[in-house]
Formats: sequence, C-alpha cells, structure tokens
Amino acid sequence: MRYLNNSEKKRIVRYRKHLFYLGLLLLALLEIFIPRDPYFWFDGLPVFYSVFGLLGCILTIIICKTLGRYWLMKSEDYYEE
Amino acid sequence: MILEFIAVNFPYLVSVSLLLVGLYAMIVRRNLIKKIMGLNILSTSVFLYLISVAYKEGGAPPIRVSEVEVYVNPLPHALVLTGIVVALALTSFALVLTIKIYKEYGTLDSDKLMDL
Amino acid sequence: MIEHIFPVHPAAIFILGALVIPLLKGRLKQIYLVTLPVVAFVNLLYLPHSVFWVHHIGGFELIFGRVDSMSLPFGYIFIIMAFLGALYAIHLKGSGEHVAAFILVGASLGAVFAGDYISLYLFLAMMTFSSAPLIFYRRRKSATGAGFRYIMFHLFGGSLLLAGIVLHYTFTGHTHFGPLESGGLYFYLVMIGFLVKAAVPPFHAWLSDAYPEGTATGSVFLSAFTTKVGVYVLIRAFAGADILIWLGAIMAVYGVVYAVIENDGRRLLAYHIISQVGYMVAGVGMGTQMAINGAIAHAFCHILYKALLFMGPGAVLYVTGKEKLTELGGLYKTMPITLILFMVGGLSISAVPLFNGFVSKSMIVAAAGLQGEAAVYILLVLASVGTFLHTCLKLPYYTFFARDAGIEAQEPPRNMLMSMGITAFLCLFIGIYPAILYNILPYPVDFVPYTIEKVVEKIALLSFTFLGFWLLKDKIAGQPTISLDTDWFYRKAGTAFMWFCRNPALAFAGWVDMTFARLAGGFLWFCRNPASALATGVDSMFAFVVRIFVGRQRHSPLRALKSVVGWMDRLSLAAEEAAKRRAQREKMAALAQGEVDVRGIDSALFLVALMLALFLLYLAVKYLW
Amino acid sequence: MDDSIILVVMTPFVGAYLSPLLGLWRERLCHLVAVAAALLSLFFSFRLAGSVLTSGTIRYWVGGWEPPWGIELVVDPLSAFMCLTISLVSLLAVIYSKNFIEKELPGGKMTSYYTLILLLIGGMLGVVVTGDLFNLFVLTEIFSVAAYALVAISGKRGSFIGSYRYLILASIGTSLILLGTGYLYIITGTLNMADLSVRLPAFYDSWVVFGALAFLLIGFGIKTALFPLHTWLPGAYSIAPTPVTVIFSAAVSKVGGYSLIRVLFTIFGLEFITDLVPVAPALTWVAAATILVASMFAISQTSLMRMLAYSSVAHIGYVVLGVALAVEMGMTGGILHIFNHALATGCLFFCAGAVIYKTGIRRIDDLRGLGGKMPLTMAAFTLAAVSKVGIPPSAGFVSKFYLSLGALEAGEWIFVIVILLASLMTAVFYLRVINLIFFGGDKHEGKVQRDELPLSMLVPIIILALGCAVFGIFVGIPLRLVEPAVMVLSGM
Repeated sequence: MRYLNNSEKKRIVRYRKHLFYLGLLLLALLEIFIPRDPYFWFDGLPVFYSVFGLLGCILTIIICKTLGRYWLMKSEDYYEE
Repeated sequence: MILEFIAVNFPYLVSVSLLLVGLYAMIVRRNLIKKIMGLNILSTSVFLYLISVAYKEGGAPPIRVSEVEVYVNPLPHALVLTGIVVALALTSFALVLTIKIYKEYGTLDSDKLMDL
Repeated sequence: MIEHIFPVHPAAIFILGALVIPLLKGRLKQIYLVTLPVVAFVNLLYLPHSVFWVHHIGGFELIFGRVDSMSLPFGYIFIIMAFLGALYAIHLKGSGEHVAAFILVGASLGAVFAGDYISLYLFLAMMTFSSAPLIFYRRRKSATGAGFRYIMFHLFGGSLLLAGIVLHYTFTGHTHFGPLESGGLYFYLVMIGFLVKAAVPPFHAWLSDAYPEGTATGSVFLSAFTTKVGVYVLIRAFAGADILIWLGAIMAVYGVVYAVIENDGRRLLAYHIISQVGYMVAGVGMGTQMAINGAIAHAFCHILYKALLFMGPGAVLYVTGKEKLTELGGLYKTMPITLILFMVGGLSISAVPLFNGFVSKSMIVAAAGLQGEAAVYILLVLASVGTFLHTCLKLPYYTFFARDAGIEAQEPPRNMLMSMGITAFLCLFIGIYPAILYNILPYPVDFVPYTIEKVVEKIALLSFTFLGFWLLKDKIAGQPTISLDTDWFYRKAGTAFMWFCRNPALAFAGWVDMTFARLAGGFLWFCRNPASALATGVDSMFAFVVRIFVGRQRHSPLRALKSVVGWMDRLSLAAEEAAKRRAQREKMAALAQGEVDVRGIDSALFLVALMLALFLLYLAVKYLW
Repeated sequence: MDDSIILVVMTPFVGAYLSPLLGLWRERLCHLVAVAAALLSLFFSFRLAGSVLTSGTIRYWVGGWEPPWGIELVVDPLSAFMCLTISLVSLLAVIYSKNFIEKELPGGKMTSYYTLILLLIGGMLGVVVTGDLFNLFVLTEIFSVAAYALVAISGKRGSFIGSYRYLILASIGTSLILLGTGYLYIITGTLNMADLSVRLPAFYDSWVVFGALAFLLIGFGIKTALFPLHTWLPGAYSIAPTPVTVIFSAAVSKVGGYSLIRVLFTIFGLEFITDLVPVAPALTWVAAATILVASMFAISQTSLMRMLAYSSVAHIGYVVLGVALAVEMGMTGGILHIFNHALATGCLFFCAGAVIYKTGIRRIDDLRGLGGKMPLTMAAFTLAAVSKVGIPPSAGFVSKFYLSLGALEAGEWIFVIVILLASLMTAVFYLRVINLIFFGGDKHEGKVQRDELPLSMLVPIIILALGCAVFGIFVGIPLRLVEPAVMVLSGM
C-alpha cells in the first residue's frame, strides 16, 4: 500500500467502505431472519441490536461530550491551583 | 463552729496552705531559684503534714522505754526522713542546673529565657 | 514427609519468595522471577478442597486456607497473572518493584483463601501497602500524590471494614467469613469496606486516580488484583444483595461515560476496569448460580485481557515516555506487533466472539435477561457498546493511527512482547475453547455461548457501533483535560485537611498555648501587685456601678470613662506585652527549628494546678451528687 | 522463696555502684558492666515470668521482715510483664549506647552516663515489683532523678532548660504522690498495697480517700504525660541522648502508666473507680483527648524527634484508654499495647538516633532519599511505623483490635471512632516521612556514604523491628502473661 499513488489509495478505501456497508446490511438482514429466543419484548424486535449499536454509540458520545464540556472536563492543572 | 473546724483540721489546713504557697511561688516567681524555693516549700508542706499526723497527745518519742505507754507513730518519721533525703537530692540537682543555665544564658529570669 | 511439606500456602510462597529477590542478581533473578509462579501453580494444583491452616490466636480462630471451588478459580488466575506480570517486568534492574508486586500477589492469594475476617483484613491491608510502591516508583510528583490518596482512601475503607468486623464479632461472637445477614450496622460497614476494594461508585475514584500513575510494569499488576479481590469478597459475603445489581449496572455505564472524555490512555483503561467490574458486581447482586458463575468467569477473563490492554500502552509508555492521546499517533508503522497484540485485548474486552470476553460477559448479560431485569440488561448492553467504542476503536485509533505524531519508536523489549503474546494466546484459547474455563467454576454450567443467534446479535451490535464511531471519529478525539470525579471530594478534603493541619490546627495549638499563657499571665499580673490590680478592678467595678445608678450626674461618666480607660490601658499593655513575648517566642522557635518547646514553664505549672483543681472539683461534684 | 525477685532489682543497682569504680580504671568497662547488668536482669525477669506463670503471684519479704514492718515485693503477672518489657528495652538501649555515646557524649561523661542509666533501670524495675506504696514513691524518685540528669547530660543548648523544666514539673508530681500516700496512710494505717486494698472499702465515703485519689492521679498523670500534663515530654525526649529517649518512651512513661494501674485497680479496686467515683470513665475521655490532640500536634511537627515524641504521647493514651475502659478486652488491649508500643517506639527512636548519629539530620524535610543510604535502618523504621499505624499483621494492629473490641464491650462506640480516626492521622504523618525517605529524591548525593551503622546500633534496631512483625503473628506469647494479668487486676 505504501507504493500506491493517491488515486489508487482512494479507490481501495472506497472499495473497502462499500464492502463494509454491504456487511452491515447483511448483518441487519440476518438479524431479521434467523430464529431468536428473546428475553424481553424489545430485544426480539427486528434489527434491535443494529439500531441499538448505532444509536447507543452516537448518543453516548454526544451526551458524554456535552456533560464533559459543561461540567466534568477541567484543565490539567485543575488540582494544582 | 469554724474555730472548731480549724482546730481539728489545723495540720491539714496549714499543709494545704503551704502547698498552695509553694505552687503559687513556682508559678508566679520568674526567678529560677525562687521556683526551686517554691518547690521546697511544697515538699516541706507535705513533710509537715505527715509529721503532724504522727503526733499523739502526750506521746513520747518512739524509743522503747519501760515506763512509757504512749508513743508517737514512728513510721511517718521514717517516711519524712526518706522524703527529705530525696528532696535534698532534687534541690541540689536543680541548683546545679540553675548554675549551668546561668552560665549558658546569663540570666535566671524565666521570661527572658523564654524557651524554658 | 512430602505431604507434611506440600501443599504450601500459596500466599507464603509469594510473600516469602519476594524477600529473596533482593539477594539475586542478573540472569538468576530473571529465572527466579518466572519460576516462582510456576512452582506456586503446581503447588496450587495439589491443594485439595478443604480447610487448612487454622490457627487459634488470642481467642480468635484464624483460617488461612479455605480452599473450595469458589476460591480456586481466583487462585489459578492470580498465579497465572503473576507469571505474566513477572515476565513483562523481567527487564527491570532494581528489586523494589518486583518485591512489591510479589507481595501484592501473595496478599491477594491470602485474601482469597482466608476463611475468617481477621486474616482477610490482614491480607487486604497488606495488599494496600504492597501496591502503593508500584505507584510511588514512578517517582514523579503526581504519582506520589496519587499513591498517597490511594493509601489513605484504602485505609479509610479498611477502617470502616475493621469497625464492621469488630461489630460483627460483638454481635455474633465469631469472625467466620461467610454470607452476611442483611441489616445491622456491620452489614453496611463491611459492605462499604468491600465496595471500596471493588471500586464501586462513589468509592471508585482511587482506581482511576492511582492506576494510570503506576509504573509501566506496575500498572499491569495493579489492574489485576485489588478489584478482583473486591469482587471475590463480595461474592462470599453479599451474593444476592439486591443493591449490588443496580450499583453494578450503573457502574458499568459510569466507567464508559468517563472513558469518552478521557485523554490519558491508561486512565481510559482504568475507567474501563470500573465498567467491567460493574458486570461482575451486577452478577454478584443477582446471586443466581449462573450469575455467580458469570461473575467469576468474567473476573478470570478480565484479568487476562485487562493485563494485555495495560501492557500495550505500558509498552508505548516504556518506549516513548508518552501516554496522552493528544501526544500520540501513527505508531502502527513502528510498533505493529504491539498493535496486533493490543487489538486482541481490545476485541476480548469488547466481547467479540472467539475472544474470551465473549464467553464470560454474555453469561452475566444472559443471567440478567433470564431474571427479567430489563433496565439492567439495557445498561449492560449499552456499556458493552461503549467499551467497544473506546477500548477497541478510540484508544488504538488515536495511539497507533490518526495523525502521525512523528515519534521515534521501536518494538518494546522481547520479554514484554513474549508476555503479551502469551496473554493474547490465553485470551484466544479460552474464547475458542471455553469448556476449560467453565470446568473450574463453582456451579455446573449449562450455558452455551456460541449459538448463531448470540453471535449474530453481538456482531451486529458491534459493527453498527463501528459505523457510529466512523461517522463521529473526529468528535471523540482526546482533549488535553482531566475529568472531575468523586475523587474531587477527597482531593479537596485532603488539601483542606493539610491546610487545616497547617493553619487552623497550628493556630488552635497556638491559641491553646496563648490562652493558657494569657490566663497564667493574667494570674501573674494580678499576683505580682495584688493591691494595684485590686484597685484597678474595684475602680472599674465602682465606675460601672456608678454609671448604672448615677449615670446622669455630671462628673461620674467622665470618671467612669477614665477608670475604664485606665483598665483598658492595663489590658492593652498586657496585650502588647503578650504580643512582644509571642514575637520573641517565634524568633526563638525559628532559631531552634522546632527543637525547643516554646511554651513557658509557667503555663505548664499553671496547667498542673488547673488540672488538680478541676479534678478536685469533679470529685466534689460527683461525691455531693 | 524465689530470689529472682530481689535479684532483678538489685542487679542494675549493683551495676550502678560498680560502674563508677571501674570507670576510674578503664572507662570502656562501664559499657560492659551495664550490658552485663541489663542482661542479668533480663534473665531474672524471664525466670520471674516463668515462676509467676507456674505458681501465681509471688511475694518476697525483704530481709525476712513481715509486711506491716518490712518491705514486701510482689510480683503478679502484670509486674512480670512490665519487668520483661523494661529489661528488654533497657538491654537493647544499653547495647545501642556503645557507639552512639562515644560519638555524641565526648569528654569523659561515659562513666556517669552508664551509672545513671543503670540507676534509671533499677528504679523502674523496683517500682514495678514493689508491693509497698511508699517504696513506690521512693523508687519513682530514684529513677526520676536519674532521668533528669540524663536529659541534661549532653550539655547541648537547651538540655539544661529541658531538664529543669522536667524536674520542676515531675517534682510537683512526686510531691503530690507523697501527699496522696500520706493521706492513705493516715486513714488506713498501712502502706502495703494488699493491706490497703483490704482496709480501704471501710472508708470509701471519706473525703481523705478522694483527696488521696486526686493527688495520686495528678501525680502519676504527670509521670505518664497524660494530656494536658504532657508539656514536659517533647522537650525532654528530643534533647536527651537517643538511647535514653528510647528508655523514656518505651519504659519510663509506661512505668507511670503502670503505677496508675496499680493505684487504680489494686489499691482502690475496680468497683470504687468505676461505680462509686467514676474516675475510670473520666480517664477514658482524658485518654481519648490525649490520643487526638497529640496526633494533631504530631502532624504539625517539623522535627523528627518531636514528631515521634508526640506520637508516643498519643500511644500512652491508648494504654490508658484500654485500661480505663475496665473491661476484659480493653484491658488486654491496653496492657498488650504497653509491650507492642515499646517495641515500635523504641525502634523508631533508635532509627531517628541512627540518622542523627550518621548524618546529624533532625528535620523531617532533610530525610529525603535516606532510604537508599541506610536501607536496613529505614526498612526497620517502616516496619515499626506500620506497627504504630496499626496495619496488620504488625503487633500494633493486635492491640488496637483488642482496644476496639474493648470499647464496644464497654458500650462506648465513640472510642472505636477515636481509635480509627487516630490511626488515619497516624498514617498521615508516618506515611509522609516514609515517602520522603524512599521516594523523595536524593538530597544528599555524595554527602552521605552508603553504609550501614555499626553492629551495636543495627542489632537493637533490627531486633525491635522484627519484634513488631513477629508479635503481630505470634500474639499468643505476650498474651500468656497479659491474660492472667487482666484476671488479677479485675479481681477475677
């Protein structure tokens, strides 16, 4: 990869990206179609885990960063004052 | 009533007042030697007190003689003798210390010595 | 004869073995360091299930060896960990860290096999004191502070525990370490003592405070033992205590939240310890056989992958001297093997199938599902999303990829790589062949981790998390900050306490001094010239009375004022005198450098008189009543 | 009749007479005499302890005179326990003195030093074995005079004043003791402790008895350095030569505590001091105040010696607290702490003395990096500090554990909190020192050689440090004497 030029690099990255999206789609489909034995009403919903993963990740980041910005994060010499 | 109380407790009162005088002198006097004197007064009060309680009305000195019936109690005398020896040792040692202090600091005033 | 010598107490092997380390040098020392855990492991294999080494001391029964299926898994993993950690640290020349680490291992083993509260307390305290040097050896100011807070906080927890133990003994008449009956003050005291060890919020801040400050090799040891011993003692005493389910679930998410905003790589990992221990604590709280199994299995796996995870940044720290995410980047070119081995740990902690985290974590989550704890279930799944996001994606991304920070680096020493390799192998081995782990658990396991359903669900969850990360990856870059946590309270309290000792306490001591000096001084002033003192006193009294009764008359207020002024004059003179004396005292004190007591003998004598008087008064009052 | 009981006291006294004579000839012989005397009294203490354990309390009439006329020596388990502690610590201190004194006390003071120290030891052992109240006073005075002289012996700046101060305060104490003794004699007509305890109950409602109690308490309180009567202690401790300081902190103040225990429990009796006149509860509060205040003062010290001195005051508080709780567990803890604290504090002062011997350092801040220079000494220091903080498995933990149990047994929750809080405070100031020693960087690069102390100093340090660890694990050994002692004291 080190010897490839820029346009080739971009092409490979795009190719990989497409492959990744395809995999995601496949997983979502699998989650709909394989037989499941849920513990609760909600985790048996189709694509529950996929959606949970995406939303959970985004919400965690946003909520924590907000919390951090307005409250928890302090400059590094906070305790030395 | 009061007189009677004083009469009965005379030795106690004297010794207590001497004790207080000694303590007072040790606290109030700034001169180190006077403090030692205060200490001596204090211990003397204790000795006096012990001797006074050994006394018995009409008692003879505690030497065994055939015709005497009542002796004063000899034990407190022994105690006091010991006490005096101890007090002497203490006083002499304290005085030596005082000399040393005077040589080192040039004063015997406890306020001036300050870190005393 | 052999059976009289073997088996030896595992703790004794390590603690006594640690004392030999300073005597050895060079290659011999290295061989010794890795052989001792092997010997201990063989010895452990020969331990039969029963109760050994019972000593009666001063009316108490001390049980040093309670070997059963609950304590053995912890024993195995601790010794394995000792081997891995020793191998990882083998290149260190000095002896101090090795000794501390081995005593830590020994004390942890002692705590695990302890059958009564006194010996348990003994080993827990020993753990505190042996782990602190691993922090102190970093030899920098922040590490020293963190080490101190670590010791003080654990001593605080230990004090509560000791109070709990003493109460427990007073109420029940024994010190046997077993399940505690709910209720009673000692229940809560002991629980808090254990929660401190397990780093359960709000008693967790010591962990994220201290572990990242440890030495590169020390943190590997630190990460493995204290919290897991905490989990073990919770299992012993509080299995099925409802409050733990919620504490555990909250703890699992809590760690993740802090990991998001953390910039220090090893502190991020420390928060993930809290998060992972949350799973175990929740498992303990559920208390079913499956949940307990899960908690123990997870502790077992956690020690392995967390050690691996700490070894990665530890190696980076060792090679580059940096640990902040904002200062790192682009290391994949120079440290590829480290990266790969670190990723094994990352995938394990994220519970990717085929890695060991999967076979243990899913057991706890399944137990939550089976018990119908919906909210707990959601929280635990959410925590695993966050774990994947940070440990497996953010941390390696910003350490090894992202922008190239242009740091000179090479692979770490061979022994570090070897240790990481073995750990990674164990992670994979257990992930692929979980039966070996399930066989040593205390209860029979009828849980099958590898079903199509579970695998697909897990992969879907994590893949979509990856998608989310990719979309927002620039948002979660490290920022050069630190995070407020509950350590704020005791850090501030500690500063306040030291301030208190330096200022008000000293001032109070000085005040006590001065008050007595002043009392004595006033007394002296009165005594030296009683007549004039009395005159002044009577004068002012008289003036006071006059002012009240005949205040209207012309000359009296003036007179009263005059006498009052005179009195105040006296007072102010005395105050001046006191100030002068005080200044003189301070000068003397500075000269004598604290060697000479600056209090006057007068005040000391006065104290004696005062005590005598007080005591006589006390007797009189008591007697008259 | 076992002669160990008189030999244990007489050996140091005989040594004290021999020492100046031999000192005229060869000054170095004094050290040998002192070591031999201390060793012999340790040996006799062991024999004494053995026979007390087998045959119970031993009584010995000096010169064959029966008690009302002669002096009676009584050794019960508590006395035997104290004998062992005192003679052990003294022996180590005397051994330690060899090199230390040669360096710190030049100018031909060696003879007087050893004479005085033997007088001090003999006096303390005498106090511990005597069964006669007046005798107790005399022996207290004997060892006190030796102690005053030992504080002043170095002749350094401040030593005379420290000694004078100690002398004045302690003499008031002994005068009060004599007065109290006199009061008791007047009302009962006897000075023998056993007789006193039999005759006193008839006069329980007399003012004289209360007065006696008050005077004795204050007198021994000064000797024991109970707050706020402790003001003489830090000055005296930090100025005296280190071996003397060790004897002071490990034995002299404990002898004060012992006398307090004797007076309260043997003479006045458990019932009197807990029910009729609640002196014991009052003492527990005084002790708690001692513990907290002294710990606080210790935190704010800058000189190592003074910090240790205040810490020592705090630990005397533990002893008094435990005993004054007047329940079995508490008394066990308190009496056990006499021994455990003697080990730990002795070791700490020895180490501080070793630092002074080698580097002349007295300030805590200057200790930085000494861990690398004197590893063994500093390791011993750490071990002893751990014992003082009360971390298991050290000896200090055991006594604190018993004390906590005792406080609960007596129903005084507050004292458990006091004990735990004081442990935390103790941890603060010892950890500060230990951290400076081992991790504080190196302040003395090149200035201090890396070598250990002479053997005569190192051995006592290590023995005591190991003792701190060993007696934490083998608690049963001291408990064999402590438990019967508690039985005897509480009249069971």
